[in-house]
This record gives sequence, structure tokens and C-alpha cells, in this order.
Amino acid sequence: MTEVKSPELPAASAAVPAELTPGRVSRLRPVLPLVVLAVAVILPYSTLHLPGIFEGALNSPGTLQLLAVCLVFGGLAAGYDLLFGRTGMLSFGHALYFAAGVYGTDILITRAGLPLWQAAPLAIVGGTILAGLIGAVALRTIGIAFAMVTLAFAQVGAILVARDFGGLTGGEEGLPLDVAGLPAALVGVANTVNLYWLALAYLVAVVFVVHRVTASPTGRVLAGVRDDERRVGVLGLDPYRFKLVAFTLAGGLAAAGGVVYCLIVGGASPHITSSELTLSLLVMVVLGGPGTRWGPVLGGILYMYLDHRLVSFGSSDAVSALPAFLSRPLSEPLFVLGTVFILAVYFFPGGLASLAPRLALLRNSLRLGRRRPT
Amino acid sequence: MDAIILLTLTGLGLAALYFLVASGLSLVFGLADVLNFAHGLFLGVGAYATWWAAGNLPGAGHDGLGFVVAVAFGVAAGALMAVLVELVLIRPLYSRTIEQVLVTVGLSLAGVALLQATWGADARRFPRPEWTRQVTSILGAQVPNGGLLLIIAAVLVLAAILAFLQWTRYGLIIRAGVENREMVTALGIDVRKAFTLVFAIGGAAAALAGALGSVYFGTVSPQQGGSLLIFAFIVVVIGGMGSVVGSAYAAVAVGLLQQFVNYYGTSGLGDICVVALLAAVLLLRPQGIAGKVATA
Amino acid sequence: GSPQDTASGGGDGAAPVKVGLVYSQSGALASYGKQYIEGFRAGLDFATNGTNKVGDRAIEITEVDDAGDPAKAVSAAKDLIGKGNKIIAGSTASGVALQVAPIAAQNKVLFISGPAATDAVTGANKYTFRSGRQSYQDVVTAKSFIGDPAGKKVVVFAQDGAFGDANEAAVKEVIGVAGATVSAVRAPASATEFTPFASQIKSAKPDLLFVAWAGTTAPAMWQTLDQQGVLTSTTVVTGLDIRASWPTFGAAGSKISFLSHYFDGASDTEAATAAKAKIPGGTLDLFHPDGFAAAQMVVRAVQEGGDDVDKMVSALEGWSFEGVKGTMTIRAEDHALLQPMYQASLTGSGEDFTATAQKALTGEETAPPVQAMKG
Amino acid sequence: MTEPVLTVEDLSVRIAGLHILQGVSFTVAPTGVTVLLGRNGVGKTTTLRAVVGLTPRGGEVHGRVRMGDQSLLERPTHRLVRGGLGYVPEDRCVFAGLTVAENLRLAERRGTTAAYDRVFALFPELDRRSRQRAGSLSGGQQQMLAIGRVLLNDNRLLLVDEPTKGLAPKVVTEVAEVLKRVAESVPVLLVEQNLAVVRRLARDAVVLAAGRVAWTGDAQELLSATALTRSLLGVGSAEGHHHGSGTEPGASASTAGPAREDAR
Amino acid sequence: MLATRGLTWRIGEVAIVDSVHLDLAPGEFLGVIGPNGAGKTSLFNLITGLRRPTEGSVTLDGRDISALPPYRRARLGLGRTFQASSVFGSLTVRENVRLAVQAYRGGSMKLWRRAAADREVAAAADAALDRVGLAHRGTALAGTLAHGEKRKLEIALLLAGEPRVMLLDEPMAGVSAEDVPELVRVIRSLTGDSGRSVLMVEHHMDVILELADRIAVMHHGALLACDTPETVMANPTVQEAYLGEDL
Ligand SMILES: Nc1ncnc2c1ncn2[C@@H]1O[C@H](COP(=O)(O)OP(=O)(O)OP(=O)(O)O)[C@@H](O)[C@H]1O
Ligand SMILES: Nc1ncnc2c1ncn2[C@@H]1O[C@H](COP(=O)(O)OP(=O)(O)OP(=O)(O)O)[C@@H](O)[C@H]1O
Ligand SMILES: [Mg+2]
Ligand SMILES: [Mg+2]
Repeated sequence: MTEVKSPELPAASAAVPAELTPGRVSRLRPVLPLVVLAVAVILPYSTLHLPGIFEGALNSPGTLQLLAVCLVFGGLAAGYDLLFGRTGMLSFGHALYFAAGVYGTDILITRAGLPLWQAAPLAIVGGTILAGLIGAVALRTIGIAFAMVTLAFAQVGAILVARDFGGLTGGEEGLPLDVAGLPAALVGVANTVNLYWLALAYLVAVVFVVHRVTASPTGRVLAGVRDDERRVGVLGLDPYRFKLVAFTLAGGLAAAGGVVYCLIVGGASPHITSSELTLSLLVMVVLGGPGTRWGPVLGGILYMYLDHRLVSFGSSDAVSALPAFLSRPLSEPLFVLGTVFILAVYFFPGGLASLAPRLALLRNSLRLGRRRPT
Repeated sequence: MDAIILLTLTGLGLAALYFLVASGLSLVFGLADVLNFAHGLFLGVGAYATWWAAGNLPGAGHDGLGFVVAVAFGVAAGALMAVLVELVLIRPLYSRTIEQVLVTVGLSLAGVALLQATWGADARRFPRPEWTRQVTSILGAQVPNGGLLLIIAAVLVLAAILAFLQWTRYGLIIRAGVENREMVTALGIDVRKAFTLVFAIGGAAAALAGALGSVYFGTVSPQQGGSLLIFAFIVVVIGGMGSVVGSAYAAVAVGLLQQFVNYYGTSGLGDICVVALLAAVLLLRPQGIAGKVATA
Repeated sequence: GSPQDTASGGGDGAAPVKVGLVYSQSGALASYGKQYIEGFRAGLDFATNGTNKVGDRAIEITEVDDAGDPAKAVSAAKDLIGKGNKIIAGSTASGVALQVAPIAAQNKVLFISGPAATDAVTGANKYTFRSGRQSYQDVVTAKSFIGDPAGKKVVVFAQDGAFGDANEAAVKEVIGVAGATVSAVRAPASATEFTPFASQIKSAKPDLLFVAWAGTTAPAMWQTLDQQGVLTSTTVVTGLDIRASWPTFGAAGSKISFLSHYFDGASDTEAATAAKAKIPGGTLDLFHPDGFAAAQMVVRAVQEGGDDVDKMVSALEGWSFEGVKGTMTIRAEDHALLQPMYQASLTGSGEDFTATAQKALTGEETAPPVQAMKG
Repeated sequence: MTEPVLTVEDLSVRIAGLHILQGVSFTVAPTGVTVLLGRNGVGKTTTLRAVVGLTPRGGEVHGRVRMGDQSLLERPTHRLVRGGLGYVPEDRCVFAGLTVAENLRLAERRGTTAAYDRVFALFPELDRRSRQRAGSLSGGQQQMLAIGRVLLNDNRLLLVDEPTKGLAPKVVTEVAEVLKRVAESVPVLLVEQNLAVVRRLARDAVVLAAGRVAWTGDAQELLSATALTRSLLGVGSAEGHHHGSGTEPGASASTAGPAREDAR
Repeated sequence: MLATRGLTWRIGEVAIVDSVHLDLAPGEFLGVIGPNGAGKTSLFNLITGLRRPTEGSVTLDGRDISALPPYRRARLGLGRTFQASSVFGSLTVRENVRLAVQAYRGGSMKLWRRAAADREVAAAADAALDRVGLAHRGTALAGTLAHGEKRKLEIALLLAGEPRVMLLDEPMAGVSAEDVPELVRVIRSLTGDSGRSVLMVEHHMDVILELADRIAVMHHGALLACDTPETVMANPTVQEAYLGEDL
């Protein structure tokens, strides 16, 4: 565990030349994300009811709220993957920068009375600077030591939040957001849809940034750092600088996610400072497929979806009708989530993202099989 | 003066608890290269098994020899659990360290939830033998016996693990296996057995820590293991990955530091100091106090 | 449909009344949640005479698990509000109550907070009520143990964080203002070794030690206080938690003076008898009264307000009713719930403990100071 | 002709969709050195690893491999090795974190007496450095350790993958000498690029090309047939290298490298 | 051009590299030979900054670079290959070389530019791949290359950086006989009249003899001799310590 190598498919876009993926799908491929995006944008206009998947119609506030949370975490996971999957840095303290965004916004609005348009940029800049400073220190170590130093700093953050210095953070009770400082369009259940669009915008922005950065000269260096840091040094590049850039950028993206999350949830609560949050980011990335463009996003969305939905699944009649030895564990959401995750690690190594090439392979072999007789 | 003696001895008791939790973690982490997030679960299993045995197992009880039997049962349960985890979950993923860590993360989520589903989220009263509830007067300080028990257990565990690494061939096999499993096999050794053994020992140590820790806390609850885990991680890392001796030093440092800072400084500062110690040690000496791999 | 649409709450006279309960069915506070919902069902049964109907309108309850996570609770509340629920109740955890309360105000629905004890819910906004007690009432009860506080020395031993802060502040306000010198010993919530704190407390030689401690480390804390001789050297007061936790006090239990929100046998009211008859197991516990009172308040709100939330609010403000604990009054100014509190003692050993009421304090005696309504 | 010690029949290996070996068949004689030749990347290492059961995860192996009358493919590596199949990997694979002594101790097998004398006689350096961590050994020293480790036990067959790679000429000579002596008692299947070593040791040769066997037969015959070596190994001749015998003084002293033979 | 003065690296009492004085003239090709464990790789590590010397200094063009980190030395024109191939396993062969080209040309810290769009980098990378004969493997992941191919890729990475001083650590190790002449040609073409200097460790004596202007012999960390090939080869100590008797 001393060095992080992204497992399995390092399918950093360059690995699979587009001309190798055959068929109709490949022609659709570049536009597919746009299609999905368009669907996501107009989704709140649909009254479609998907029983079992969402509680209410697609445009109901409950569903939109759930989707908004999922989208934010999709973006967070994509940002975290910039560290983990793309650069090979295993940080256990990513929750800190997210929390900096959440608490920063909340405190600036609720305690300092700033309007959102001032609070949000301040929180993001603050989170980014924090990441830069901590990264500058933590990156002097590597491997598991790096993981632990980041964990330690995040732990200090968690302690400070819990200690509730000057009554700023509200300690373990959290700090509800004072909506007086917010534009009316972001307040109230009827406006949940705006939060949804905000979350979607955040996700798109993160994916775009991560994609641009990965395809940039810097991204190439980051991939090199992931494989062999010493070699990068000998080529004449300072690995430290590049890692710091990735770390700071990921921290800034997380802080921005924190701002959005704060608005969606309407407050801050201390569990977002915990190392468990970082751990679940890691789970999301792996679930989706580290180092792939869509994997972490899907992983984040799926994880959050399950996390929320399993709670109601656990208390549903279907579960309580089962015999006790089944219904009791099944009514614990974490049991189901943990089990799903273990199974996922087993059966989709390389994450959800590895499913696509596998399916393509399957399709190809089927097609070939069909062609052979002729 | 009293205060210093009391703080030192109780601090050592705390250190002993940290060490007990960290020893198994350190062993599995250093030797099998698995950062075992399910270690907290092993603690819980040991504690609940002991608790269950004390009330239900014939021959076991809440005090005296009966309690020793109950603890032995708990330790056996922890070891068994660890072996199962290794065989079913870890082994098929060998050489995929990240995935192994992730599986233990999933396991810790699911396992703790399972404990909770079975015995409820609330703390249960844990049997405490009469002796552990009393205090011993040492140089004027009233030292809780529960702490002394932890210290004794920690010393014994340390000695046992060192003996295992020093005098058995398994220590060697495991250390080699961490580096290159294939090559150990290519020397004609069934490396899998050795890894299972390490897990068993780690699980047993965790279960012992769970049982004795619960004696000390007086309760057992599903979350208990997890909350101790973060300090155990810190101890393991400060001590140097996989060095059990290093973990012992680190546990003493962390325990005493926390105890004294909590007394003389303001509250909460103890934890922050521990974190600062971790950061300082890692920045000055990234490999931890005792450095290298499994120096027995 | 447009994205701004939300289902409307059915003005039809016979349509069921939708009530959303957001509380912990899983997670660390699951057992509090369980008591709450049992109490709620019993209370609903009691208040509707077994019909579960107000007039000819059935009460339709939707239960949602928040697992103690405010984010999940907020999602659930928005979902419920979106589906036309005009009444939300629940909140086992303080963090949940604090974050759901503003949602209720923003959307003009009634929110009846549950076991969450934080003082901040009182006076949070016009739409937020509480069906349980608050920390301040605990502290006033604690004060009743020392008689005249003037010149006495009081030490608060509490966890770091908002819960501890609130208790420390309340003790200063309640007992300190009455003439006692109040100091605090604070410990991190994660502490596992309490000797340093016990030593500090002991060397302070207080007349009264007020302990505000929640969580699994409590038994170790009590044992250490006992072993270091703190419990025998002064009057020690703390809150009595749920029944299941009693055995964890061990030998220390009989040396502590307890203030209690509720325990089985603390009161002998009509509602308590009804509740005992209705809940599974037949033994009341700490948070049954909160659920019970919540149901009573829901029924009252629907009876008087129909679907009009503002009418509900005015119907509840100033309302007095007979709950499990006795007479409860919703103070109009800040929606504090004035209610009896108890002094209790524990006897027994092993798994078998009994609590006995030493004294009951009335709602007026324990009334918190009036807050200005914040929102 | 005596029974071969190892029979490989129709061995195919597929890794990550690549068909690396496509039906390789050959035998290893019960005495002497059989050498496996071929250009970079033809699958020599893959062949050896398939025989000892170390094909990377996700690789598929088909075909039959027999040692004596035992079938090898379905048995776990450690059993094969205990049954007398010694393997010296291409990249040495010494345990960097362990000392030299520990590396050797690890290879001791229960129930047999480890032949430390034999190993230390061949590589005195290992005795001198027994407390040094193997990771800090130089490349050549690591190679000695990797070979020495296997020689501690008695084997029925040794698989040795490029043992002279990266070794000083003097050590190459030594290693070749060691292998020659070892081969007197144990058959060896050797992968080697250094044709001088091949010439010195090999009795039989198997040449791989693009995942198939291109030639089998007598090694000396192969090396002396210029046309064959050119077509199979891409070397003008085992005797003739591109810079021929021109570099007089040096070439006479150089003992390694393909050109070595020509100086004679 | 490159010079070391009293360069020493000790671990405990043992001097792995023992006060080495070495001078490399512009355009010179210096072969380094010596028994295994003589300290050749360690010397390279000291020169490139991967290890810090206990004593002594390294100068490049008269400038003391002893305190600089590896990447700064690389920027000054110091390039090397590794004895154990170290390529970027999860990148394709082509991306590997492009990374090296880009590292050399600068502009790596550009977060908002499409890397693939830089034609010059791509062209230079392809040229480097061509020179070592790996162009046909451009899309393969470097981690899946066979050993010999990795050696070639190592050299391509070096070429891409167009270093003025090149340190080659056993470039021929594991390269099949067929490809040796090809690689020798490549390496020779590196120097030519470009004024580049090369320091090459190699056990293939014929290669050394063919390429090197001078040969340095290391033994137990110290420089035993540094002279023309003829003289070195005739040196009885070298004969005895390194070459051994003829096979
Ligand atoms: N894990 C793997 N995944 C994909 N391809 C692989 C893998 N291992 C080997 N290969 C490919 O298989 C082919 C044969 O490799 P192998 O290592 O057996 O060659 P070799 O003959 O030993 O070459 P060399 O002389 O360079 O050592 C090479 O083209 C290599 O790229
Ligand atoms: N980190 C280290 N700790 C201890 N000894 C070391 C360390 N690094 C190298 N050595 C020792 O220094 C000596 C020189 O090693 P080096 O790798 O430089 O040799 P080399 O000349 O390159 O040999 P080869 O030709 O076999 O590659 C060896 O004896 C080696 O064991
Ligand atoms: Mg090979
Ligand atoms: Mg070397």
C-alpha cells in the first residue's frame, strides 16, 4: 500500500484509440454526453413517475433534491479522481476542502451576513488556498505517509469544527444556513429545481475542467507522475510542483462543491468533515473506475443515490415482511451499501467504466460469431 | 507529584489500549500489506463474542476464570472471523492492494451495520470482573486496575508477536511475500497459508483489544471499534509501518502526550497535539519512528 | 408540468391529512427513534380515541428514516413538503432539528421537533414547535439539588462541542446568576481516559458537579469519577438516559443524583396509562412522551387549523394539554414546551435497576427564559 | 533416446487479448542445457512462466506440459517447485527488504539439507554480504543471489531466464561455468541472448519466432550454420558480428556479447 | 563539460563511491566498466541528483550543480537512462515519448491547452521513436512491452530530451543480439558532431570498445583507471578484476 497505482484499465483516453471501438456507437460517442446533458437539463420538466426508483415524479422536489445531491457528489468524485486516479495520490483528507467550502459559505452568510455572491467566491478561494498550503507541506511525503498526513490535517479540521470555537460552526449540531442572504430563487421547496440545475452546472464544470486538465500537457505530466515520479524528475520536470497543482486544483473543485452542497442542504453539519467522507469518495471513484472520464462521476452519483435510497428501502414493507435474520440487516442501509460495494469490487474490477468496453467486447464477439458462417 | 504518577500510569494504560488495537493492525498492514479498515469490526466481534460468552457459554462467566474463558472465546471468534475474511475476501484479490483496502472498507460498513442490526445501536453493559473495577494505590495515586490489566496484556501481546516474528519461519515468508508473492511461490512455499495466519493473529489481537477495551469502557457498542481505529492508525504510522516495536513506542508517546496535555492544557488540545506529532514525525522521518519493514 | 410545481395539499374536506415523520430508524439514535414512534402511535391513538381520524379526515403518516444525517433529513423534508405534507415532525438528533426548522419556515409548514434537546429549536421560527424537553430544563432541574446556590461552588463537566457549550452556558445562566461560582471542566468527546479530568474536578472541590455527557464512553467516565473518589466527595447530578443505559452506570449509579426527563413510573397520568397500554412491552421510556406529545399536537393542529398552517400555529401557541408527563404548555412567545421534570435515584445492580422519583418540578419551575422569535 | 524431462505440447498463452504463444511444442532432454532462443518479445519469458504456473492474472493458458509423468499446468506453483522445478526469473526478483541471508533462508526447503556450501563456493560474495539488504545489492550481485537461492535445493529441472543479463564479463564467465556444472547433474532450460554463453553450454536449442517454434535441434549445429542464425536470430552469424574482427585488442579481451566468438 | 571532484557516497563506514574525479569533455564518449557492485549505477545516481553525495561536487559547464534536485539538473542538459527500465507503464509508448519531448521543450504547466494538438511535440516524439525502431509499437501500453522494447523506449525518452550530457546505464542489457547493432548505431548517432557527451555503463565489451573514446574502470567505488581503450584493456589489474579469463 505504499504506492498508488491505478488498478486495471488506465484508460486515460489515449489508451484506447477511438478507431478501435467499432460500430454505430462510436459515431454516437462524442455526442452521447451532450445528449445525456440535454436530458438532464430538461428532466425537471418531466412528470414521469418511476416507481421504485424515485419516491415521487421526476419533477417533485424530493426527487430533484436527491438528484442534486447525487450530482454534487458525482462532481466531487470526479475532482477527487484528479488526485487519485490521474495522479496516483491517495489523500485521506479531501473532506477538509469540501468542508471548507460548506462551512466557509455557511459561516460567511449566516455569521458574517455576506451575500451569496461574495460568500461563494471567498469560500472557494479560501478552500483553494487551504489546499495549496496543506498540499505544500503534505507533499513532502509520499505514499501512505502522504495519506496519513492529509488525514491528520483533515482530522484537525474536524476537531476544530466539533470544538465550535466562538460558536462559529455550531459544533456537533451543525449550522443551518441563514436564507436571508440568499437570492429568492434558491430558497424554498418550490425552487429545488434551481438547486438541481446548480448542481448539474457544477458537475459539468468539474468534468470539463478535469477533462481539459487531463488532456493538457500538465495532465500528461500528472499521468507520468502516477507511473514513475523519479523518472519525471530525470526528464527535467519537478514532480512536486505538478502534484501541488493537482492537489490545489482538486481542493478548489471540492470547495466549490461544498458551496453548492451547502445551498442544497441548507446548512452544514460536522459529519462532512469526517474521514468517512473521504473514504466514501474513494469508494465512489473505485466503484466508477479510477482514471476514467465518466467512471468517477457515475460512481459518485450511484453511491449517493444508494446511500439515500437505501434508507427508505430498509424501512419499506417488502423488507420488513422478510424473516428477522434477513430484514434486520437489510434495514441497515450501511449493511446493504457495504455489501453492494464489496460485490462491486469483485465483479467490476476497474469500476462501472470497465463495463462499457466489456460490453463492447461481448458485442463484437457476438457479431463475429454471427458473421463467421457466411 | 501524585498527579504526575497518576497521569503517567493512566497514560500508560491508555497507551496499552492503543497498542493492543494497533498491534494487529500493524501486523496485518506491515506484513500482509493490507490497510485493514475492518480492524474495527474485528474489535467489535471480539467484544461482542466475549460479551455473549460471558452470559451464555457454559463454563464462562462474568468474573474470575469464567471471564478468562469468555475472553478466550472472544479471541477465538476474532481470529476465526479474520481467517474467514482473508480466505473469502482478501485472498482472491491478492496483489490488488487498493481493492483489498476497499473491500475492508466495505466490510467495515457492512459488518458494523450487521452488529448493530443484531444487537442494536445502544451500548450494552460489558462484564467487568470485580478486580478491574478497583484501584491500586501506587505511590499515593489511585490507579485503576483496568488500566493495569491493559498494560499487562499489552506487554504480553508485544512479547508474543515478537517471538512469532523472531523465531518462526512465517515471519520471513510473510515479509518476502509482501514484496513479491509470486517469487515466494516460485521458491516452493505456499504463501497463502502464511497470509491467512497473519490475519488470524491480527484478528486475535484485535479481538483481545476489543474485549479488554470493553472491560475498560464498561460497555460494548457497534461503533466502539471504529472510534478507536483512528488513533490506532496514527500509532501505526508514527511507529513505522509494520514495526510492532515501533507501534509500542508510538502508543506510549501518544498515550502520555494525550493524557498530560489534556490535564495541563485545555481540552481538545490533546487530540490536536497527537495529530501534530503525527505530522511532525512524518515530515521529519517519513518512514516512522522504527522505519523499515517488520523489524521484529 | 413545470419544475416549480409542487403538489397541493388537497383542500377537500374528507381528504386524509398528510403528516411526515422524519426521524432515526437506523444509525446511532435508532433506539431514541423507536421510542419516539411508539409514543407517537400511542399518542395518536389516544388523541383520536382510537380512530386515527380528525373529524372524518384520516391522518396519513409517512415515516422517513434520516439515519441521524441532516442532509438526508433535509432531502426527506423537501420530498414530503413537495408531496403536500403540511406537518413534519420527528428529528431525533439536534442537528436534524436545526436544519429542518428553516426548511419548514421557508415553505410555511408546521414542524414539530422531537427528542432533539438543543435550546436553539426554541424560538427558531414561527412554524417550529417542540414536543420534547430542552437542555435548559435539565439544568434547572439540576439546580434544584443544591437548594440555595448563593456562595456555592459548581463545576460543570461536559464534552467539547455545542452540546457541552449549551450545558455550560445554561448552568452559568441558571445557577451562576443565582449566586454560585460556576467553572467548567471540558473533555473531548472522543476521550477514552478520564483520570486527568477526574483529578481536575476533585481538586476544584465543588459543592455540586453537573455532568453533561452522552455517548458510549459514559460508563468509563463514571467508573473513573467513582474510582478517583469524586462521586462520594460531592453531589453529582446528571441526566438519566434511556433504560437500556442504566446498567452501564454500574456501582456508580446509586451515588449519582439524577435529573430526569422521563422514566417509567415518573408520572401517573391518564395519558401515561394509555401510553403504557399501547406501546410494545408496556414499559415507558425516556422519549415515549415526546412522540406522544407530538401526536397530540398534530391532532390539535389539524382540528383547529384544517389545512391552514397559520391557523395551526395559532392553535398551538399557548395551548395547554395533559400529556404523559402531566400538564404541558406551549408558550406562545417562543414555542418552548413547559413541562414537568423529575429528580430521580437509581437502585439495583447487575442488569436490574429501578428508578424512583424523588421530586417532580412543575412546568413553571423549569421554564426557560423567553426567547425572541428568530424567524 | 531417453525420456525427456519436460514435454511441452501445443502450449498457447493469451494475455489481455494478445495471442502471445500460439501452440508451442518442444521437449527438454534429461541431461544438459536446452536453450530457448528468439528475439525480444517472442515469448520466451512467457513460455517459462507458463510452465511454472506464473502466467499473469487474466492470462489464459492452454495445452499440455508434463515433467516426467506429471502434468504441470493445473498444479499450483509452490507444489511444482517442491516437486523439483527450480525457477530463476528474468528480473531476478530478490526480496529487496530482506537481507541476503534471509533471502537464502527463505529458499531452504523443509526435509532437505540446504546446500549452503555449494552456493557459497560458487558465489563467495553472498557469504560476505549476508547481512546486507538484497535491495541494495548491485544488479550482478542480485543475479547471483537469485541463482544461488535456487541452487540451495536439489532440483529435477531448472528454468533459468537470461541469467547473464547485465553481468560483467567476468561474472558472465562465472555464471556460465556454474550453469555448466549444475547442468551436469540437473537438466536446465535456459533463455539466453548471449550466444557465447549459448555456444558454451547448450546442447539442444529451441528457437521461437512470433509465438511459435521456428526451429529445434542441436544447438551447436544452429550456431555454426550462418544462414540459420541469420534467419532465426537475426545475427549475421554466430561467428560474425557487424564489426567483425576489426577491433583487435579489445575484442580479444571481451568475453561477453554476441561478437565475442569471432575473436578466436 | 561534466566533472566530478572527490565525489564520495558512504553508507555507514562503506564508501560505495570513493572520491571519484572524472572529466567529460564536450563530444566525448566515455565508457564506464567495472565489476558488478563497483558503484557505477551509484555514480550515475550521484551525478543526476537522485542521491546526495557525502562529499565532493559535480559541476556542469563549470557550474556547481551538487545542490540541485534532479529535475534542475535535467534542465541543464543532463539526461539518463535506468539500468532497470523505468518507463511510464500506463501510458502508451507514444505518450511516453511525448511527455519527454514536452518536458524538454517547456510548457508543461499548461492546464488549459490540448496536449494532443501540439504537432511539434508529436512530430519530435515520432522522430525519436523512429530512431530507436519502436514506431510500430506507438499505441501499445508501455507496461506491456517486452524487456528489450522497454530498453529501446528508455533510449527514446532520453533522445526526446536532447540532453547535452547523456548517462546510459547498461542500455544493451537484455537487448537481443539482432538489435544490438541497431542500438549501437542509434547511440553513435547521438553523439556525432553534435558536441554531446556520453557516459555509458555497459558490460558488452565490444559495444564499449566500438563506441568509447576513453574507458573508465571502477572497482570498489574508486576509479581504477581512465584512459584510451587500448591502454585500459592492456592494464593487468583491469584484466584481473573485471574481464577475468576468457570464456
Ligand atoms: N502482462 C502482459 N500484458 C500484455 N502483453 C504482455 C504481457 N506480458 C508480456 N506481454 C507481451 O508478450 C510478448 C512476449 O513477452 P516475453 O516477455 O515473453 O518476451 P521475451 O521473449 O522474454 O522477450 P525479452 O527477450 O525481451 O525478454 C511481448 O510482446 C510482450 O509485450
Ligand atoms: N542504498 C544502498 N544501501 C546499501 N548499499 C548499497 C545501496 N545502494 C547501493 N549499494 C551497494 O553499493 C554497491 C554499488 O552498487 P551499484 O548499483 O552502483 O553497482 P553497479 O556498479 O551499478 O553494479 P552492476 O553492474 O551490477 O549494476 C553495491 O555493492 C551495492 O550493494
Ligand atoms: Mg524475457
Ligand atoms: Mg548498475
